[in-house]
Amino acid sequence: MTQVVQEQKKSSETNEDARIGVYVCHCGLNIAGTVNCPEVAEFAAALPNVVLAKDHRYMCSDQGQELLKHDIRENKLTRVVVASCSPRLHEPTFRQACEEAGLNKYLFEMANIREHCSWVHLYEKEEATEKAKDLVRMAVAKAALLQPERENEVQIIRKALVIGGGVAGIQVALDLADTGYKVYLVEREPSIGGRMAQLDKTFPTMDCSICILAPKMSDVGRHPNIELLTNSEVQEVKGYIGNFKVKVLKKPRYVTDDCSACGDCAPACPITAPNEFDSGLATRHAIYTPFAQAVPSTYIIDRSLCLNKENIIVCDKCIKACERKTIDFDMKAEALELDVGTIIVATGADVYDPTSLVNYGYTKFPNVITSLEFERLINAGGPSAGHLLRPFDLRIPKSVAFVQCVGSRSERGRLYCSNVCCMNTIKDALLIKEHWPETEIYVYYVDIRAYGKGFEDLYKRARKEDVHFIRGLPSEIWEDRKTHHLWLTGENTLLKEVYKTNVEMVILSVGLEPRVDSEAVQRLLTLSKTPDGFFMEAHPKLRPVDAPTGGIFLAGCAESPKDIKDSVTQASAAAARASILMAKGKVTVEAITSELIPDACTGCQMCVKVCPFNAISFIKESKKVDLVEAACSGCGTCSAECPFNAINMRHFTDDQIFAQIDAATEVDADKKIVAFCCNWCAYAGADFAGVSRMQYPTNVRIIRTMCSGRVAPKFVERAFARGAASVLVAGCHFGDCHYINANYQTQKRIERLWKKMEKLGLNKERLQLSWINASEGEKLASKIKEMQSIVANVNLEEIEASKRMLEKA
Amino acid sequence: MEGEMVHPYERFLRRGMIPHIWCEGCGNGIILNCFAQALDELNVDLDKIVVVSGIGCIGRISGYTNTDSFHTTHGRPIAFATGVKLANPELKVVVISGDGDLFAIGGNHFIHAARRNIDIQVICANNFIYGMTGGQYGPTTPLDAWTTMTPYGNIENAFNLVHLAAACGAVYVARWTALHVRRLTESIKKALQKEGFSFIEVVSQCPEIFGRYNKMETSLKMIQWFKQASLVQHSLDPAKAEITPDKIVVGEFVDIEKPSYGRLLREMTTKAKEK
Amino acid sequence: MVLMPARTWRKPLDADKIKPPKGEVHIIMNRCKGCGYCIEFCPRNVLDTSEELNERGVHPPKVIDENRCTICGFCAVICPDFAVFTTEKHCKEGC
Amino acid sequence: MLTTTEKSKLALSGQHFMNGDIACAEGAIAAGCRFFAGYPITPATEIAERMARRMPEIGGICIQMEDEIASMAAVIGASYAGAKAMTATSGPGFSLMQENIGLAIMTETPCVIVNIMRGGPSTGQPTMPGQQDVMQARWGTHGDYEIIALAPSSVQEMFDLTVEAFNLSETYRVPVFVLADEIVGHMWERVTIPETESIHVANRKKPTAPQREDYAPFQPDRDLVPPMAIFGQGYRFHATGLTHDEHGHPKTDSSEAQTQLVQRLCNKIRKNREKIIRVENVMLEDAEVAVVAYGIAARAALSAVRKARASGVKAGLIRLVTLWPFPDDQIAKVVDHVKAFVVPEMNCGQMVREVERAAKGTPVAFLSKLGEEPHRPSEILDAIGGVLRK
Repeated sequence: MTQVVQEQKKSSETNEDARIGVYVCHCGLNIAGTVNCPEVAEFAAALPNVVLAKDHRYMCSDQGQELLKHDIRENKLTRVVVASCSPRLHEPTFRQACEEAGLNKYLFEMANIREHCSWVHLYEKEEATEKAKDLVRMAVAKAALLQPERENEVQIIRKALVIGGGVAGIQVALDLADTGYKVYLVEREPSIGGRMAQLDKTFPTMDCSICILAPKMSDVGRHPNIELLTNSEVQEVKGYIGNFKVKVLKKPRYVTDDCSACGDCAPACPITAPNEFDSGLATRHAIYTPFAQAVPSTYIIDRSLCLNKENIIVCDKCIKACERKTIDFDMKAEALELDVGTIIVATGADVYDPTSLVNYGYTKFPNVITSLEFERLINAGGPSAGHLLRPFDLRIPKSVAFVQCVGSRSERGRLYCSNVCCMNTIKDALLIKEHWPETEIYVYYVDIRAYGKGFEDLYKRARKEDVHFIRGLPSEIWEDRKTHHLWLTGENTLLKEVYKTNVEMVILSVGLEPRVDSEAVQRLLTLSKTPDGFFMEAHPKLRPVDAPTGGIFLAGCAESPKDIKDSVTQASAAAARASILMAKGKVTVEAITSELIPDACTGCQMCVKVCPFNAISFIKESKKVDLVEAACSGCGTCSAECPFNAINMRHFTDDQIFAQIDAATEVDADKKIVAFCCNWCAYAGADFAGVSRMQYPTNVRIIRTMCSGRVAPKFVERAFARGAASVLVAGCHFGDCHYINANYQTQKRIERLWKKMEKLGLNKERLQLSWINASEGEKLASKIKEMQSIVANVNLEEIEASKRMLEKA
Repeated sequence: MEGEMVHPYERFLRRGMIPHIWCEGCGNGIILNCFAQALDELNVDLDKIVVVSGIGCIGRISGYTNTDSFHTTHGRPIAFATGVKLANPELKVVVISGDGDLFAIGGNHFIHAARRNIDIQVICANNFIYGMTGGQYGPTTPLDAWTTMTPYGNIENAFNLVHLAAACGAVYVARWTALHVRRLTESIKKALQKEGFSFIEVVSQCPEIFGRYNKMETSLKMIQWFKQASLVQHSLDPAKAEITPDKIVVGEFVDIEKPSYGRLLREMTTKAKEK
Repeated sequence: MVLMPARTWRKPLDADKIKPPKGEVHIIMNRCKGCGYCIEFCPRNVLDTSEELNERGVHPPKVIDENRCTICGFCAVICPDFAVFTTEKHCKEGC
Repeated sequence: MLTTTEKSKLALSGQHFMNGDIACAEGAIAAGCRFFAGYPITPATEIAERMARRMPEIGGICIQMEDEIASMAAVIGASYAGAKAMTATSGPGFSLMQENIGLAIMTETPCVIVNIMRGGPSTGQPTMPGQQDVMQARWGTHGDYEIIALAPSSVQEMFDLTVEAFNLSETYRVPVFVLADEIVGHMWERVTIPETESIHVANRKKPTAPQREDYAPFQPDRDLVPPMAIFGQGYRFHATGLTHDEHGHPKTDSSEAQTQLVQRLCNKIRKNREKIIRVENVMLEDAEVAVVAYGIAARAALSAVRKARASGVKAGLIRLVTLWPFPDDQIAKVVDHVKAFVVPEMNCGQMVREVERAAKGTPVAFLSKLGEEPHRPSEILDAIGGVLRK
């Protein structure tokens, strides 16, 4: 460990009381493998206000933190900069260290030289090192201007909302309720139970799915702490961690709770339709209960099928059939308002619909079924009373073929592995063998993934029972017109030979995919998605069940395809995470809010118009605005909008950001891209690019703001005035904005700037605007690449011109 | 589809009286139909039920029900029914009559029978007009409506019948349109099983007269109006149960328990006998 | 959770066992006054106006698709003239 | 079922001192009346009040309706439900009742209407006597018809004739009027109420038809009176104020039906007039002057006739007990030996026209009296003298 201590050289532009310590982290070889850390430390030491600069193997390690604390005490450091990974990962760690050493945590700043540097410039060591220096220079510049802040505490309502009543939702609800918290479990369907209720047996233990689920379901129904809201949908979520206001629409069942589920009504109902629960293989009536063990057991009327429209009762068969007089066609939907402290998203997944894979002939050939249809067929409580009947002639097939990865791991479906299909097929194959040992079973696969506890044994058993596993999916399936048997052809990639097999039934082992309406849920809760479309966790390793938004957690297949065991595990984890918050009863929220400077305010009310949280209002008497900091979420768009610098954005002040810009453009400005990235999407996207080692040019300097709405035109102008070749402003997609709609202001401002640049005769191309979400690292990388041509094309005259024109601004 | 088959409600209809005299699409036929269905479903002893009606189109209904029945003078069915019910409490006495009969000429009898809580069921076919006399305005004719007596539009305010009935102390008050046949039947059943004075208003279409005068020339147009305008609001304050061109509030507004006049009379009589 | 794609294409295995009741519509031609309520409000569009005139000179309803009738019986209760009613068809072959 | 003590309350057999209204009420009860509906009006109110006390004792019903229209309607309803029913009123109320009296006539409803006559027209003199409603009783409601009206002239008769009124109405299915005047109504006298057994009570004819299908509610027997079924017996019949056939089905467009029905309604009274009519003749056999009187006037007439005889004048009295149908024959019978008739009435001349019609040219002297004071015997005596002097 080299150490460079430099005698503090006073200079005019330095901040008197700023005594900054800089620590450059090697992160093993993650950084040091590319960036010359000692050199960076040396460079840092020479920066204004820096009283000491060190490099260290692992700053996040205990020694690292101890070192930091020690120095703060010994050298009376008043500011600390750590150059290592993303603040989104370790800022909390170092902030805590500072606090422990008696330094206000807002006097800490981070330079992201891993995700934004070493990992994305693996092969350009010098440039990466230079960039690292710049990043540190920027951090130090900002650090010098940091102010201590006081965080205020918010109470946490000790109630939780669980969205989705599948096995994950059920587990979360029970765990939280047992812990003693009030839980609202919102389920869109008439009954809880979800996918698991549809399954026959579970792998690898082969126990009956509903048998183990039903008791949990009824526990939910009975639990004094759980308010079960089935046939209900979340319509609006407002508020913030610990204090969510949730609007739930409880749709009418048209059957009152007095229903004893005697079932007299259903046979009386003249309208029938395929039962969704049985994958359409069994019939239900317009008045029905989805399945025997449904919770609540109360029947429900499907008004879309029922003959009775509007308020005219045309058919009263069910009314007549119901002895307890529980049918009420006048039931109205209820709009409920819930106050909860935490929200757990357990909305589950959809099953891939293979119809589009025409070569497999699903919906064309009756005897080609999906694995979910199979579950209902083999289930004793199912439409065929457990007899595996092929749909065409209701005969028990003598031979069946399973086709794996249907809709998974393929350009023609979903790119990812759906995780459960292999084991599910093995389980199904064994079930068939158990009932009809003579059946010939072929499994066409790409890889068999039997990674879990007890999985391999099950796989072995299947092989022992001589289930034929053939590597290589069929290229086509077609039907024999006479027998309605099916032909499969493809290549056995192990034997390198073409197969042509004839079986009596084919089971397509379909994958899982995000809910069709996951978009809606995402908007509702301002969640992020990973490229596969499932909801993104706050950190893939360290915060796997937290959503990026405080107070919201993920459980089950909503986060990614997983089997029952994993869903339950994750559910309990989510419950634990939520409990921690609620047990504390309060949480401190970042002091990053805006503050009004009344003397500067002219009462123009520009800020009032742009504040997404109505935190600012105009006071007639004073002819000035009033800013309620408690209501402020800290996007900073007001500050960006204010023409009179009357609103100061804490921890992201104009001066601090100007300082970062100046630092970023101190050397070779004309080769550089200054990028403003919002904390939640674009900056996270850049992190994601780093984690995924997506390479892109080194000439970009990213400045983090909480929201792209914080980016004031003057920042962009300053960058150009400082001679930057190009500027990128990047934020969340519309609708994803963590501050409701602040990014619409970004759009407006950039458009204004483009107009201005045109007026001034500047090439507006040099200013780029891009919407990049947390999972779009690829998009960010390619954006930077694409901008290279812009950088290349700006000549010095142009840069000088813009300097001249924009300096005054 | 062979026509010879006997209509299931034939047994509730007086032999030789059907087809009735009412016009095509008239709501009265539907009310008769619902009444028959209610008797069928409750399986009432037809020998123990008396249907009393007044004057007007619907007044003929007592002639069509296969029960003891009486077609009284204009406005007097409730007073007559009071006599019947008191003289023989075993009998179920149902008054079915029109808005003019029950609330104009007969208004006095209605309010007092309701006040006394006489144990009878009153079903009012409200067609907003005097149909049989050719379309004069009545106590329920909406403001501005055209009738032969209001050639410049009606300037009288209409009664809100359910509000009136509730205010007078009826123990059961409901309003349906002639399109809400199932609910009407249910209400009739409820009323028949209830002790005390119950009132059911049936907003009923008179296409021939009211409809033609007021831009609803066909029975279908009138009943479509019911479909579009009707709004079910159970237990709403009957004062708010309005009937306007675009809103007909229907539902059950009152359903309370209160000793009937008959019960109190019997109690008083026993006391008197002991003396 | 949406349990299956909204589009259901498969014929339920028990489709032959659980059959909606089949109705038989009876029209008493000469009672009909032609209001058309039964035709208008039949939830299954079983009825339509016939071309022929009855004794009263109106067009009574005619059955256009009896198989759709579920015997909800609304035609019977909405008919002001007791001219139409339904009964359950007792299934012989082919229904 | 009534207990013996309750039975004993039915007819208060024995000697009583009561007024005409009370006697009327007791007569009704003795005749089997179990339903009274009325509306307060002087001078008939005491009847209602008596009923209010007595009916509950004997398991009958007494209700005060919202007006006389309702009272009359309720009475008809009660009668169809099988009860013997009555209402009592005076002029103004009697006018209101005319509508449903017509209904009672048309639907052949047995019922009794008591009118304690007071001074009219309109509100007139509520506490003063009158005999001004006798023609209204005959022609008060619209259309053609025959009714029966009785005129008691003593408190005892208030009892007796009320019983009689019920018997007639039950027998002929027709509303029967008891036309008393304020004096008879309010006068206190001794009344003898006979033993229950010895009070003759007639009841309406019951249908003989074995079952509903054979029963036609308005199919008359030979006496032109149809047997009467009552509600709840299973006959499920229909009655209407419209012109109807023997089944009670409306017949609004057949003149034949109209003729048949209205003729019969009249004839069932006309053809039975002998059985119905009652007059009291005093010293009439050789009378040269016959005083024809009813109600309170008949009392003065009787003493006038006695006084005349005492002074040797051959005077006699025809007291009309039945006003309607009018006893033409009883008048006609005496014209051969009677030189003149004297008719005292507390009106401006109503029954006198009937007497003139029946007298076939024999001179008729009319004595009118209005207001508080009834005729004095001397006035009638002078009149007798007057007609003889001519």
